[in-house]
Amino acid sequence: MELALLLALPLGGALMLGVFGARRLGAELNAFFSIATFGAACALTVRVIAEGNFVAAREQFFIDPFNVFLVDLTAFVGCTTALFSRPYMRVELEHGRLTAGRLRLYHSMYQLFIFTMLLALTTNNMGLLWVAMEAATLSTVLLVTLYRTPASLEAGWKYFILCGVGIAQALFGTILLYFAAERVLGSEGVTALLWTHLNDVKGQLEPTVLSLAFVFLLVGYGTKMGLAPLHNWLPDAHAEGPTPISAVLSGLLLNVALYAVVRCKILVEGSLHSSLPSQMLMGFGLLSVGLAALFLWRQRDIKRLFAYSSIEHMGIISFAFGMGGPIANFAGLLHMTVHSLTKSAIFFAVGHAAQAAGSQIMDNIRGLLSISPTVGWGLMLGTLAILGLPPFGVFASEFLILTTAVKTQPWAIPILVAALGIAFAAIFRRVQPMVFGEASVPHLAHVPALLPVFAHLIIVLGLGVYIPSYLAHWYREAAHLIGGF
Amino acid sequence: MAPLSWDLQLLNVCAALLLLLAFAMLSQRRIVTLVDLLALQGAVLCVATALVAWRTGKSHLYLSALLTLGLKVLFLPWLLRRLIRRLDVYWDTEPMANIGGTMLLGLLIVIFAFGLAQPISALANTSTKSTIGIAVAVTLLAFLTMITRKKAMSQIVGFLSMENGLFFAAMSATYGMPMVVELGVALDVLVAMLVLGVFFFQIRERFESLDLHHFESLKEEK
Amino acid sequence: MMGMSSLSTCLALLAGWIVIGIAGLARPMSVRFAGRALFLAGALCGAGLALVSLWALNAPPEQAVLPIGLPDLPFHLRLDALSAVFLLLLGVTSVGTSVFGAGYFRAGEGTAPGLLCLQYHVFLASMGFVLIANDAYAFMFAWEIMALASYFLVTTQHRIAEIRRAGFLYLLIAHLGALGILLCFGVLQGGHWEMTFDAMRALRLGPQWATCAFLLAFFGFGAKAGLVPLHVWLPEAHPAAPSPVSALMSAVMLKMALYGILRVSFDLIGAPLWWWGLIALGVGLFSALYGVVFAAAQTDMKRLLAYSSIENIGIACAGLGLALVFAGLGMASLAALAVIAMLYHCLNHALMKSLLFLGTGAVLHATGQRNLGKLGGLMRYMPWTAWLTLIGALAIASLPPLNGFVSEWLLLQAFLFTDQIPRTFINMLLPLGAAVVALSAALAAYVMVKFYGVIFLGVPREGTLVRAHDCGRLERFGLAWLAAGCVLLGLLPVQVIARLNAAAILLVGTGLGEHGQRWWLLAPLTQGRASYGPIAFFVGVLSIVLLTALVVRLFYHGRVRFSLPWDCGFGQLDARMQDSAEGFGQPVRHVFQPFFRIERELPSAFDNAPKYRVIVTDRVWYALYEPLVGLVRRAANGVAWLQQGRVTTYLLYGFVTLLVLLGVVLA
Amino acid sequence: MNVIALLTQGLEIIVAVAAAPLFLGWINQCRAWLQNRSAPSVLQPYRTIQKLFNKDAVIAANSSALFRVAPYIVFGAMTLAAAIIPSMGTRLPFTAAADAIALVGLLATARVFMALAAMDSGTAFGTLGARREMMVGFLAEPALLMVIFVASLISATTSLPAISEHLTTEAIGLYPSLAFTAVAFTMVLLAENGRIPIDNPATHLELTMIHEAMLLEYSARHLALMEWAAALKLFNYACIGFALFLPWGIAAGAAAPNALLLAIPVLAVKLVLAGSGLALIETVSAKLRVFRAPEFLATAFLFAVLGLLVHLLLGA
Repeated sequence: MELALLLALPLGGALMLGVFGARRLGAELNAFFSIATFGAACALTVRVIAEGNFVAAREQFFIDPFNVFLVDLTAFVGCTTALFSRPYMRVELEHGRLTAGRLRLYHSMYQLFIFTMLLALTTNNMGLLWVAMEAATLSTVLLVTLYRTPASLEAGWKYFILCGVGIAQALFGTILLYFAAERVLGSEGVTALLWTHLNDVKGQLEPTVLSLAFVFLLVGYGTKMGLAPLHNWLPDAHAEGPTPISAVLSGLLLNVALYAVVRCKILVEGSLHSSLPSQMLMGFGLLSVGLAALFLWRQRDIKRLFAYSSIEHMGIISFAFGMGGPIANFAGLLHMTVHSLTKSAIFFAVGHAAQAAGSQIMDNIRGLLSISPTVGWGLMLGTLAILGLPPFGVFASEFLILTTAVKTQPWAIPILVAALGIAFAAIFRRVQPMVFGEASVPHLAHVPALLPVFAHLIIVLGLGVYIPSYLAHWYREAAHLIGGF
Repeated sequence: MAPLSWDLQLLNVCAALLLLLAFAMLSQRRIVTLVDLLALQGAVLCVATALVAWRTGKSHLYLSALLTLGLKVLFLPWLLRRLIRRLDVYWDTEPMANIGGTMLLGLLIVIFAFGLAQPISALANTSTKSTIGIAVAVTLLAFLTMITRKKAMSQIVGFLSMENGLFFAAMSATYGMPMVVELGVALDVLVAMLVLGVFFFQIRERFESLDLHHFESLKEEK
Repeated sequence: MMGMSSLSTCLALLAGWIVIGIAGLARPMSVRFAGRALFLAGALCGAGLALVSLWALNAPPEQAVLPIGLPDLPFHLRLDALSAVFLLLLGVTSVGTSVFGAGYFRAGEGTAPGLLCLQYHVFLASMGFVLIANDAYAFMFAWEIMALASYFLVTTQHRIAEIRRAGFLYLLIAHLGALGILLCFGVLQGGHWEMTFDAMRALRLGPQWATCAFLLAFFGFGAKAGLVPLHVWLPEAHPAAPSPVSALMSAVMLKMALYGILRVSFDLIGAPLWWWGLIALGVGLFSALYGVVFAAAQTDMKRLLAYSSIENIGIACAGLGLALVFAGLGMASLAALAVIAMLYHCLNHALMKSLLFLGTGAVLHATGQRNLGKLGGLMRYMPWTAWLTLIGALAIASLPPLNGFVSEWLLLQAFLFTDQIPRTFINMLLPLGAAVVALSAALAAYVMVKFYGVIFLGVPREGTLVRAHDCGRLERFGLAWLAAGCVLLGLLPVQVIARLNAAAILLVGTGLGEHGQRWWLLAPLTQGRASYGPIAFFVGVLSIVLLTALVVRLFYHGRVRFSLPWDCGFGQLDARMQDSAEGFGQPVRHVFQPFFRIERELPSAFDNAPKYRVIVTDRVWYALYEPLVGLVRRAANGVAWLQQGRVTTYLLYGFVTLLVLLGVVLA
Repeated sequence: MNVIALLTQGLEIIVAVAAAPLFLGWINQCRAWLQNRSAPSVLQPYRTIQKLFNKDAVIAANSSALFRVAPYIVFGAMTLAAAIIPSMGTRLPFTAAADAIALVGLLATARVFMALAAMDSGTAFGTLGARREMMVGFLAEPALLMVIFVASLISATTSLPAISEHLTTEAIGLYPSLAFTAVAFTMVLLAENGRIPIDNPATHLELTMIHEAMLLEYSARHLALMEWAAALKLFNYACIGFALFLPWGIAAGAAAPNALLLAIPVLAVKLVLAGSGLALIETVSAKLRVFRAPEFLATAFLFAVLGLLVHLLLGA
């Protein structure tokens, strides 16, 4: 029931906004639907806490510890982003960067995007998962190109082509998965693509086929997740799209892609009885962290900067899942949570800053603290959080990851530490002068909607100090599920 | 060994045709012709699907054959031609340097693909298992096509032919995916094309041509 | 005490600091509320903390677990003798700085008073938590909060570009150091991820891993302590902060790093290898010499003090190294001597350095000048500051009977035993260490004469200085408090060491015995060997001085005339003829030429406006850091060509990745 | 502590304070003889001091209280130092409170106050003198400490009386390490007391002067105390030298009063010899440029450290 509501609300919202989105109340409707979705997610959560895992709709959908918190996260960030985009987009409209028509497109596509992600998270069917991922791409392409600037069109094109092709690889991977599965589960029943069933029989699945499948799936979903060297669409798309979209892309979409990869990894590792997938994940992770750190060093556009930071963090997380084991998996899951919260918060703050400065080039943004303390502190604290300083949760997860890696993967430590150090320097040397110093930016014309920023930061802070028992319980369960060598 | 039954022979012919078409696309310069080739590929795919459906008597394969016919033979080519006319890129050609080299590369890829498909078809219990390798090859060749193209339109064509290859792979390996997935995929392809249509016009507003060299401004400046 | 365990009391006081800080946000703009009242309240907490830790020094260790933290790893707390020593240091120093700060902070200086109050008290509290943390997460948590809070304090005047740069450099190096410490804990957890310190104590690592852990810790904590070559942030950051904060950073925060090294190498690793000590000793001695030599060349009074901090940390680290050597070779009692010398030096330095920094703060407020070249003759305009600062200056120059001398004395005594080390080569080597210690102590005296003489003595170098006013009542109390501390630590070493013994026992298993020492006579070893009675000493000097004065007054007339100093008949004597700071540093620059990177501008003989300029900079920066940055920059430019914006190239990446992975799988 | 100990202690102080100017006078006389000058009386220093005490004090107007307190502190420090150094007996109750390291610290204290006072006068000469004095100090002090370390390593103690006791009661063995350190000590002595080749007490040439430059602003009783303190310093150094290198003849251990009485002439002889030797060195050596002073002292430091190493190597 809750599940149906959860999926129906954003879908309905998409259709409805497709019709009324242009009206003045479009933004309010958007916010309303997002909040309602979040409400549904909460109801779902309550039920899960009460009753535990369940499957629904002829096993096509399921909720287990691994996706329940991601569902909540998605619904929550979707909700806060909608709240943020309400005034933000209005200002964009006033600045004449948008027309009412495009605003309608924006609102309905936004809801559709949320829907596809929730679908991807809750579906039990690997095929549907693929469909949802592709749909997520399609629903955001036109959002990336919302401003119709040459740069945004270019970014959109790259996004479309690279992710499209990548996803195509994932389809082939799915086909191979199905191929291997139907030999065990039989093709007549539609169970052959249901993850729960696959997970039960993963021991009997044909190893060679699955390893091939994993390659395709990893490359496919990895592209969407922004693993180096498949990440090239990511910074462009993040930088050129409207800020709320950058926030959800970076905060949610990457998580969903990662979720898909990990689901596949569980199956493949189960059938291979070898650590090959883990090693691939670790390799990609380290490569992403290292490359991202170096790219960070030379960024001048603030949204590109944080886009690369997202790549870096995806790298860290996949390294964690690659390491496997209760602690590292726990850390990875925690990191997924805190990263998406923090990164979206940062993008909110960045959005206001860039809007005030009328530029995304960092050299043109100076002394935010003196024009709007809230924006300034929001950006500063968010940055410190994402750089892994306490009391924020990113610190906790990085603490867990590093301390575990020292003993299990000592070879990786130098790369990891060097990358973290470079990333720290690269980001902080840019952010500090933007927040501090003499103001170069005119005062904000409107009241910034910073409730989302601080809401996120407070949650992240809370997770750094205290993790609620049931959340910890989910993490542990999921960590156990993911297993690893 | 016993001679293959005629329908299987026909199926293999279709597979061979697909591969041939893939190569044709790889070497084709004119965009309009590319679209024609795509339509042709769709048609062959449709026939192959129908054959398999007839052979195995799986009803949902007929459906997907119809889907292929409607989508990949009729609608998409029509849409693309219409776009071409509207965007008047009718006479556009790809400035492609040494086709020979590309073909050679394609050849190597085909070999790789067959090697890749070997373990799979060894396990397959479908009567069409021998064609898996070709499906993989078509997919990879389409990928290569996309890499070698400089025009947005022809890249899309490459993208679609990759979709064809995947479809063929699904069919020859497992007699197609479950229906719900098939539909989903078809829907996605459809939506993708629609989005693309919109997209092309947006591009058109900004740039005078659909040439990809406009799309090289977002990069790490030295 | 009153039914409450000292750990919980201590916890309550630290919480009190945080509450006070948050209270500051209530009226962020009011100097009188946030700047005065709250700081005084903070001082009270500090005093309480000092009392509690005094109590806890000789009490058995207490443990507690807080319900927050990670699900598998809630915050573990522990208050033992070692933490108590440093808590004492924190409490006593913070009283001085907080009271001073209550009078010091003015409106309209960078960060709003309320926010400053928050950062300041969070800084204090985080240092306290570092000391009582008993698991890796709690420790790192507090450690990084400490770095963060102090970063914000350093960048109080964030409109000034140099200060922003200093803050950035500081936070960066602090973070890198923290990564080192983190990895060290990662090594110490021994594979089963038991992150509580108790588990680490129980675990015995193999020599390789143990060494690895020690080196990581030494790097990490060394970065915070400002040991050469990781010191570059220190002379930038300490001057940038407001004086009470500089005082805290120099006096207390650096000690946290030493605490960390002690905790890890003696307590957590448990069985230190003797040659680790040589590393610590070498680095420490080099830092000591390096720091003091650079201090002699400085022209900014706060930079001078910052470099002097590097020196003192170096000396303390040398003591630590000596202790490691002795402990590693199983000479427990000597190790105890070295440890106590080191702890004593930490206490001393905390008091004297904060005293000096606060003194400079008072001068800064009175004159608005940090440049020694524009100061002078302040003794007559701000006598309180001058005389109280004099105590600090003499103490840090390690002159008897003040406290600086006691720790130096103990350290040298420890060095004198190195000939008992069974390894000939080492005991040939170590006495040179004594030589370096002596040399840097003598240089410290040089530096302090320069510091004090140029600021307070002679003739004002600027006309405006005559308007300088002495500091207010609260500031005076702050200075007097710390000065009193210096004197007491100097006169009552026996009592102090009796307290420190507990920590020594905790670290090396045994403390210093009482070999016929009386309450006034310090004899850490057999009395025949060495003894020192500061009180008698002080009384001796005092009585002779008074006697002489008395005699002179009795037998000779006291006629005194005042007149201008003799000008050799030149007639145009003016203030600029006194030694400038550069001039006074010249001999040291001359003797230790290779240490410096000097740019000089000499006037030609025909300049009608001759100008002499000398800029002394740190070689390490150019030798180590710039190449490093260059390396990163080159690498970053190297990867840039991966992204040329061509979508087909990106597709190619994907294609190649796919093929490679498939190849890997098939192979 | 018995009466004799107290007696010794008092005697030491009194003898030192009383005889210091005489020692200075003797050195000057020897120098004069060696340079074929007609020598001033041996008592000349007393006369100078007495004269100075009767003059009116003229004080630089811009100087602070520190300037006037310093002479007493310096004088006090030197007197106390005399109490620590065993010149005649080793039963010195006060030495328990201050060992050799404390002695070095005491001398350092005196130096620092002198320098501060000099800077307080606020003249070019004052600061110049202070700077040079501290320069000499920061090299001489560690050298002296090293010298003492060698002795204390040999006799396993840092208390001076114990050292010289140990050295006297030991069978007279040759300590090669002490030879090195003796050289070092002599150089330190010359430097610390402003003798040629580092400084020339006889001139006021601004290019070279160190000690005198610091005293330029002093007059009358302050100057008298400073001069007296300087004499005491020289005397103390000489006694340190005796205690470390020729301890024989002092009343070692709980000696009877007659040993103590015997010790006085022995000390006198030592002083006479030392004074003439000092004068000889000063006459034959030439004044160094100030910039050369660090090298000279670095050599001294080096010798001391060499001595240390030699001791550790040969265990002697």
